[in-house]
Amino acid sequence: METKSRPTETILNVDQVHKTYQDVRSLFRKSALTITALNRVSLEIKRGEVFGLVGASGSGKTTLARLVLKLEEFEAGSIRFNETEIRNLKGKDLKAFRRKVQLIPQDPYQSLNPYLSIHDTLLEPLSIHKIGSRDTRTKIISQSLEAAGLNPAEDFFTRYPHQLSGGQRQRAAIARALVLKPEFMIADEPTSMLDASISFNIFRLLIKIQKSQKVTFLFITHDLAAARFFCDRIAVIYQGDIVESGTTEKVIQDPKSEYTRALIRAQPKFSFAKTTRPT
Amino acid sequence: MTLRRLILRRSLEILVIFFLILSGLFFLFHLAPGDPVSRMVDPSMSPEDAELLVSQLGLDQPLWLRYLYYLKNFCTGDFGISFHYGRPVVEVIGERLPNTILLFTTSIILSALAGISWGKLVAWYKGKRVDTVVTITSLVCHTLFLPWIALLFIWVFAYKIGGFPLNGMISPELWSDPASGWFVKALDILHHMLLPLLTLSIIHVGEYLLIMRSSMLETLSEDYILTARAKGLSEKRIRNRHAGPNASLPVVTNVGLSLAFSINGGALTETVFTWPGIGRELIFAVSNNDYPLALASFLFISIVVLVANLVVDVLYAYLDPRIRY
Amino acid sequence: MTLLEVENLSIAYQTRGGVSLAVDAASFSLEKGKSLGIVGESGCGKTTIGMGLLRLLPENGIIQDGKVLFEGQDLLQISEDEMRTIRWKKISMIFQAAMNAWNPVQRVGEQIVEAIRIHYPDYSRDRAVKEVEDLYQLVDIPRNRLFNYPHEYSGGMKQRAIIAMALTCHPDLIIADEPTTALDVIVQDQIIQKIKEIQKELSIAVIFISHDIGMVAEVCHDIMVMYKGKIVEVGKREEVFVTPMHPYTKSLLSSYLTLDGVFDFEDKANETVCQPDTIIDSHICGYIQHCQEADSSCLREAPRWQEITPTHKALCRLCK
Amino acid sequence: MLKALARKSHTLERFLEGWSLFYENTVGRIGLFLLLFFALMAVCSYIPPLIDPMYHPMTGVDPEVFRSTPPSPTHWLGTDNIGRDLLSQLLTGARIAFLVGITAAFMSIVFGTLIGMIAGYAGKVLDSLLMRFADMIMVMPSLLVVLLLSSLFGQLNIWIIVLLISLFRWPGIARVIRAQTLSLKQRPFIDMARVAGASHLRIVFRHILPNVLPMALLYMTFRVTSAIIVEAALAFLGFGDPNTVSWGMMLQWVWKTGHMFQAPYWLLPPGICISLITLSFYMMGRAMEEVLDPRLRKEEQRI
Repeated sequence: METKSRPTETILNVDQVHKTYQDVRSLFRKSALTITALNRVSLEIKRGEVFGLVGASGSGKTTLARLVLKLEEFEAGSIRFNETEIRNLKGKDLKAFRRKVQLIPQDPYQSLNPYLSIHDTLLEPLSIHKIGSRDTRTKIISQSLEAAGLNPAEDFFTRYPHQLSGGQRQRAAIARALVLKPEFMIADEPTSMLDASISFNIFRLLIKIQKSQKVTFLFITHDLAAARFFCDRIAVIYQGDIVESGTTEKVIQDPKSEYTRALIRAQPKFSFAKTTRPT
Repeated sequence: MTLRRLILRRSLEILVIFFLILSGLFFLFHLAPGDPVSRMVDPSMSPEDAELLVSQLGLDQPLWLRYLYYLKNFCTGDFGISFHYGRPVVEVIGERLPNTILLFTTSIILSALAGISWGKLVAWYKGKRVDTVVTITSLVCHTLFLPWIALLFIWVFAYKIGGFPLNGMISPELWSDPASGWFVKALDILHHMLLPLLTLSIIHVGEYLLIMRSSMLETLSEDYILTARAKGLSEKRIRNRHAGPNASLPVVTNVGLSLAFSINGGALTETVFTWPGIGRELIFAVSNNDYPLALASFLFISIVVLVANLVVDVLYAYLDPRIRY
Repeated sequence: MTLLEVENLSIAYQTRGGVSLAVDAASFSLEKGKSLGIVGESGCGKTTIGMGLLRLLPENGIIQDGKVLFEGQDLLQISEDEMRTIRWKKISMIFQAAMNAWNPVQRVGEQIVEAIRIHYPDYSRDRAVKEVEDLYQLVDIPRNRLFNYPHEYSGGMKQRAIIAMALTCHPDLIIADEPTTALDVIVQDQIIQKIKEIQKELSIAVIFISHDIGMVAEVCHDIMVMYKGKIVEVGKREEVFVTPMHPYTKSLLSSYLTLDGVFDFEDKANETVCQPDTIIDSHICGYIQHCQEADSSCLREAPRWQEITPTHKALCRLCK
Repeated sequence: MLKALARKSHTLERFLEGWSLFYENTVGRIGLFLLLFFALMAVCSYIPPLIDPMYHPMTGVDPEVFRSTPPSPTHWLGTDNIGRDLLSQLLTGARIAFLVGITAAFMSIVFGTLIGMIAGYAGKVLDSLLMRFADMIMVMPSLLVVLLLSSLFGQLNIWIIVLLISLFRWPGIARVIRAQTLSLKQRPFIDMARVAGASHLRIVFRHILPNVLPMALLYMTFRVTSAIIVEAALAFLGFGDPNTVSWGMMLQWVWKTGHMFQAPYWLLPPGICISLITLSFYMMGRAMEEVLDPRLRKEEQRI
């Protein structure tokens, strides 16, 4: 078994990234309102780790994910993936980048095209990147589905998203991210739309994938408890600013910023249960 | 955005659109096969008069100069002389435009009000017999072929039953009689207007009622209706105070969107009932190759539609606080 | 004193595919001034119970059977007019935060005043406005925001205003249906604390419906767990949390992530969730496909209520 | 059998489900039967001229008839003032209505869908330009514009009329499709396709088009009605294609020749036909709308 090779190697470097939006509704006002989504944000993610980004809705955490995925442009700063600046990626280089970075979306009900079967959904990335022959493609698809916990994979080939339950859809979305064997995966609140017991199983699945495939994860969540469960290091983001970052235990045990402390205070306490139940 | 700012912005947009229509028409008239001079100058005119008109309209100039002349003439209200009437076009339009506005706006307002209030009621009785009957009736009304139903009305009400004038807007003998006061005259116009009004409204009521009905059904499944129910409000109050105002918004939008289509119907109605409006004038001018009149009528019809659109937009902003803030 | 007593309440929905049972013979009761939490996954019937109590089910919802005794009066037997006087004055609601519970074209204050004046027609408008202003103070919204439109409020403010509106007529019972879903964690906590505070100070009974068992435990004295339309476990919160009996409750608790790791989740969570659903006889336990403790007798016999303590019971053949 | 097959094919399954919902809808069923009736008329329009050349709708003249005659055994619906058979004119009218309605609607759907998708997907400048352009066309009364054009360019033939109608009736569809595209663009599966490396062309045609197609088809039925109405109105005003018979033209003849008070057998049928054929398409459209629009059948999802 390979131990962590070069644990300090940086896979993603976000440096002083700045992103603003124009408030569309006030476009015709004299002074158009500008909303700062990300205010000179910097962070570094090491190869092989799980990095958590914790923040409320509207804090800019999803915006950051979209920038890293190159779904949107940003004004200033730089994002380097494997030492390559992604800002000006085009054509072939962009395609190569797309192959390495994948997304696990938030809403399993909206992230699969209702008109494509599961097989076709998983086939699409392969045919875009011209990977494998017909037979090997089928094999890759089966492997991904099984890795995502959809067993037996062939049963799901002909199904359409609306024929699956929420948990199954999220697994299919994970399988799609897996077909390209990415180095880096961004999970954007992957369980916020799912019921508690199902979302717990999705977490376990992600941990399993992370361990077996040696993928680096950027895990985005509003839930500190989930971040604690899953992440090696976390950063807390509040209104476009990273207010705190460090190893998970350190941030939770010894929060430095007021916002983090408020977040921790807002968690359910169960003071009644603590005394009677052993930890 | 405040209401005033909204009006300003929309007016600006409308000016731009109108300018584009104005220019588009010019190039259409001057680039279409055939001689633009013969289009704008009455063939029966004396050569001297014709020459005067040609230089006045700049028809002997190159295209871009002609275009500037055209813009200038539009601004000064000079549209040339109607071939048929032998009078300045702007005079003819000035007489016709108020008649069109009277008939058109009355029918749109009446049918919108009727459509909204009936649609509201019908939606309340969804699935009941009333609903089915009214829905299908509105469907039929909405799809009736307008000129035909106009002919039918003339045949039935004016010819078979009688009591309604066959055509026109006024009875000349009544108006030439010095004894008849303004009230009698107004009644006379109303008498002439009833059938055209009925024709136009029947088509529109059906449309607006159907929109209101489905909009109402959608609104009734909104969460705030549940809130209103939970508050213990009576069904009538829910319908009139909460569902109704929200549901009528799409009707207002739709009135605006279909205005251009409605004016088609207006022109047809005017033609069949020989109502002396601008739409009939356009159709008449086109049939008789009276180009100056046709051009000007079209421009003024566009202005009517654009202004009506502005009014609808303002009304919408007034009804929906989310638009203005 | 018992405020609300629900007996054998069954509610079904008429769909194109036939009639589907959403709430299956639910029975529970609630003391005056106490709070009860209903927990379950989406679609388990918890919202349907809440709506059923006020007879506000959608058109295709049918109350098939049962009694809803509120202060001794069966709400299912009275006329619609009588029901309207109960709504809001006796039982009010705090709606899901994600819902557009406010009419978008009316001012918020106007809508609250309406609720007061419907039930107290002799109140003048000024008096009603005065009362709303006091309530706004209670829920920490500045007074000058009273006559704004809903779209000018933030999510948390809308929700606080809903709470204010729920209190207008001094009801005996408030049904709070997922009042914090779709709000930020910190705002969520504020709303929860507010509800808790109001519940305590005004001693209003609260039924708190949520998918989040942690949230429910924060607020409620008693907890009721629902699964597929059936109540599967009822008890005081300490009992349900510390000694969960039904396997479903256990799985809910074991998958609940907390900051300090009160619950050990490593071993118990099941991996069988992805089995395709097969139709099983309706009389046997609905959780059987996912249950790790089920034995062959569960496949044959219907589940029974087991009483652990006088206040704590579970619908499972196996728990003792 | 069909159901077993349907389980295999998603499209067929959706179609069957939609069909059963559609057929349960009274309005849709009436519309469908009316439409079948008109289709039958259009097919039958080829028969009369084969029986006797005097039944030809344009050139056939009954040598024994010198003025408009009421229905008789040789002319089931009567004749017009120069002795042409009204029934065969009516049947031919059905053919023309279908031809005009469906081709014009199809063309405006193609324009509208393409422009709407491009505007919605591209966004920014291209979007505002296209939509301003659409707004401009939308405020132009199509009938009057076509009238104006025909006075400038001389008599228009039926294909030019069809083209003009479709050129003026696409903006409504484009708006709807654009709105749908905008909301689809927000849906994560489009992002997912981009993350997978899909090109814009692929996203538009593989991911957006199938999702907007049902809506486009729905709007096609509504456009058929408006195309038929505009053509009929043009013909009624005397600007139709002089080489074909259409219902609007029949109405023009009865109106212009002053027979409307004397010949109800001539006045009524064309008007009824125009109204009913538009009604039938409209009814089908409404029923389809209910099938397609999940908001109108919300109760199903609520459990």
